[in-house]
Amino acid sequence: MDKSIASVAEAVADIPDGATVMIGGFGGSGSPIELIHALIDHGAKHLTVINNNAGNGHVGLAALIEQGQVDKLICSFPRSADPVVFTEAYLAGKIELELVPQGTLAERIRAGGAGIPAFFTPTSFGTDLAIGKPVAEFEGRSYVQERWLKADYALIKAQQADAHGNLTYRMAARNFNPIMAMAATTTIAQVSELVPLGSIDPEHVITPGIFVNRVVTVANPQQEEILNRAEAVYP
Amino acid sequence: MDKSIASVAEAVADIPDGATVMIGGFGGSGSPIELIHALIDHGAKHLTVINNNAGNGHVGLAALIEQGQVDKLICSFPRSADPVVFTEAYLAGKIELELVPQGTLAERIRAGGAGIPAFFTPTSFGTDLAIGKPVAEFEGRSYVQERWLKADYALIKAQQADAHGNLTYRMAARNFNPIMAMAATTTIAQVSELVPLGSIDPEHVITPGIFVNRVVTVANPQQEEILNRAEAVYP
Amino acid sequence: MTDIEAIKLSNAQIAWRAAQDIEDGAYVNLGIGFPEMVAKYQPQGRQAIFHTENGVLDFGESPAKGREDWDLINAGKKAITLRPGASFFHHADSFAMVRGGHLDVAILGAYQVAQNGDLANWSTGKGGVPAVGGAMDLVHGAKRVAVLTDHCTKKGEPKLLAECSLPLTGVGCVTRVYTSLAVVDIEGGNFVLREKIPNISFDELQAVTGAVLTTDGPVADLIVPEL
Amino acid sequence: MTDIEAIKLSNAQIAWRAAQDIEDGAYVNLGIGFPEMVAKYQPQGRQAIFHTENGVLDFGESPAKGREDWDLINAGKKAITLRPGASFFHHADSFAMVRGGHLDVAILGAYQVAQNGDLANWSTGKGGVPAVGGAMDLVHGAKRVAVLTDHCTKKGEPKLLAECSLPLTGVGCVTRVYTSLAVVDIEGGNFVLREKIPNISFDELQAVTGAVLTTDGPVADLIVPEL
Repeated sequence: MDKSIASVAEAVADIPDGATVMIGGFGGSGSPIELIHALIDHGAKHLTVINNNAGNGHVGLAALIEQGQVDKLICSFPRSADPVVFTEAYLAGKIELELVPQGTLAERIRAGGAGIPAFFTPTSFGTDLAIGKPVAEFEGRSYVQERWLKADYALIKAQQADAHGNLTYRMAARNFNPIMAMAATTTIAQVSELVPLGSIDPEHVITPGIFVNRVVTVANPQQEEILNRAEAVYP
Repeated sequence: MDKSIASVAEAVADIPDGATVMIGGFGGSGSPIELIHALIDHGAKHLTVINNNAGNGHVGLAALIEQGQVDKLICSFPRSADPVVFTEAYLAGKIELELVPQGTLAERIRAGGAGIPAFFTPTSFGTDLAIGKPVAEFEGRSYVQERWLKADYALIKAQQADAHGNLTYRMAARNFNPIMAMAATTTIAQVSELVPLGSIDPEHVITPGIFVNRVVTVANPQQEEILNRAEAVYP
Repeated sequence: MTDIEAIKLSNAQIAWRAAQDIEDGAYVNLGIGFPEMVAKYQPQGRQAIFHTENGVLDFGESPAKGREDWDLINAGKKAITLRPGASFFHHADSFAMVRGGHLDVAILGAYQVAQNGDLANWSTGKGGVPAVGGAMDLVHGAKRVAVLTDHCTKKGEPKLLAECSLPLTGVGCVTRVYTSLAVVDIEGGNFVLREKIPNISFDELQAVTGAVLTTDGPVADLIVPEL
Repeated sequence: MTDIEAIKLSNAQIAWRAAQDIEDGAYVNLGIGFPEMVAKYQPQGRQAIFHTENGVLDFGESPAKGREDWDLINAGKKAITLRPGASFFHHADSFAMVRGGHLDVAILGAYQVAQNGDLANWSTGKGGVPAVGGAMDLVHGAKRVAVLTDHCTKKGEPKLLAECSLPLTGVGCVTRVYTSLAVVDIEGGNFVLREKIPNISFDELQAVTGAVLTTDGPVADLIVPEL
């Protein structure tokens, strides 16, 4: 078994129009810029994207939105240093937004990966973000019922991988990546380094290969923050 | 901040009669034998114990039951190579059993630690173990609602710790230990080695110290399997 | 009258047959006991990855006697070894793999299987100490849930039934049954016979099966090696 | 009439006051922006452990300019450093820490706080692009949920109110408010005044507060250093 794929282009080539795509990262940290840019080149449209944010500047997720490929965004915080792309699309009614509290977003994704169709959380009870959702009381405290989130594809960024798709991450770039790996039918990981099977200590594997379908090496991945400071634009 | 405690006796000294105590391990692997034996010496009674199993032979959890300290056991699999202690107590009506499917047990504990009071699972739907529980349908499939599990204390076994309570585990001895650490008001970890702060790579911490209250070093912990092959009896 | 006890497959042979259906690279959970034998019979050139619910992926054979490490065990509490590419994880993550549908195949034993896919394999309903372990999770966790079983009980009673009489492990969860006499799929609420051992007739097989055996095409011979 | 703008505490001073209540070894989450300043003012001999919801526990100060690693940031997307004893974890585990009640203190900013503990800090209700982040989780996550805020808006309107008019972040969640003029606890559906800056009278303070200020004992002077 070898899950490695030769190029980012090949890795995303079968993502169809209308797909639901989770994209890892928190802001630029852990954002799989090269996979997102490959998705822009690929050109799939009418996507539903799940990410914590809504992109920054004119690269990565912001660029994907700028190209008009995203119909709907599910996120917690669509603001950034330079949020102009999303803001304009949203205010022009060109993109739908489902705003989800960050912890609920993480838990819904984890639930999708863990086969838990719904759960109760105190988060958002009594707020506008709970409108229309079932509520229940446990031991006298009120909770909101939330549903799992799943995706057709997850695009994630990791540090090391082996051919079975076992992954490690780099510092806070871990964030949403491991849980999105669990929640997608097809998980595609860009990794800085593909190492021989057995090189990753079994104690240190963060995402076991069972959650990963494709691995593509991007040896020196770009950082959204650095690109934006250089005012980069993609494509 | 220093969470280290000098002895297992001191670590368990405040566990009161009637406490709910999670005990880590899957069979003997990851079972905190020395902490359990300290709890036997301490003598707290009328305990509710949460563990995957019901003990083996006459050491560890089996010994705690044999001493009559456990009123109720919540577990998935109360059988073992030598289950005589639990079996006799159960058939004599001296101990109450709440039988929970293993994955549901794990998820209920994780939910307790994660502030999720209830969740839905396909597990046990249509079986005797779902009797009396709410059911709901999502996308045409039926699920059972399960409640979180929390404890007053968790007794767990880990490999390395630092003074802040960051933990690593040893191989499959990880099992229930990290999730029980999350779900108890007071988590007590016995560890093979206490290492200086900063010695555990932040990437390799399995249980962050926020989930751990007390750390006690047991340099060469006993293995239940070895004790039972030697027909050991405690006390 | 054919002496079924004389011609039926051994447990090893049933396990061998089940192993032939496991693809290279499949993620597989084998139930405690008899299903564990499936690992031994993987076809040449194929390598499944085995999951054990106590938190190990990609484990290998048992260690030599005296070389056991009791922190490295499987769900049956037997000592195991690791293969390159192995990983450890905690119990909630392990059952996320199961419940989340990430396993390709789960193979379990059975007391009874019903034609709608109901499985009874955790309780004889007779009192004593009940124990369920991970069975109720595993039946909902894999893309394919297969059962390995003798075709009949030791008393000669059918285990493939119109309806289970013992307490259920799961409702409508089994997709294929490998027995000592046949390979049977469960489709649309029916037992569909795919293979039977050559020296039993369809009628003889039906006579020891507690529900109607249907066919939707030719029934192949169930041929296994001596083991 | 006292010129409140002239005598009120600076943001740094409010943060300093809040820092005095944090115990040694406490696990603390500081909201983006102004609350982040609390970390700077920990009393000598005490060391809190800071959590950031993007998956880091026990981070330290910002790195020197040019030394940033953009894989090592906080919830405000600012570069951070690690302290010995730090750990990384994914977002679901991070919010398990929050929602599971494992934090000792969460300190947030506010648009409005109501006397029953309701908090509004995520939406001005005016349209534009809504954004919530982790605020709705954090208000339910900590043993103590404290708010740092100017006592009044820039237009001079009270931010401590009988009832919030802006969209809520959480219901009945705030336990203490540190303002530019006072320290106020929320108990039993009332604002209970604990401290006020010495050069404002109770009546003057009440006049800029949108709900009744109660007391249940002596009101201490809110004394902070020049910063």
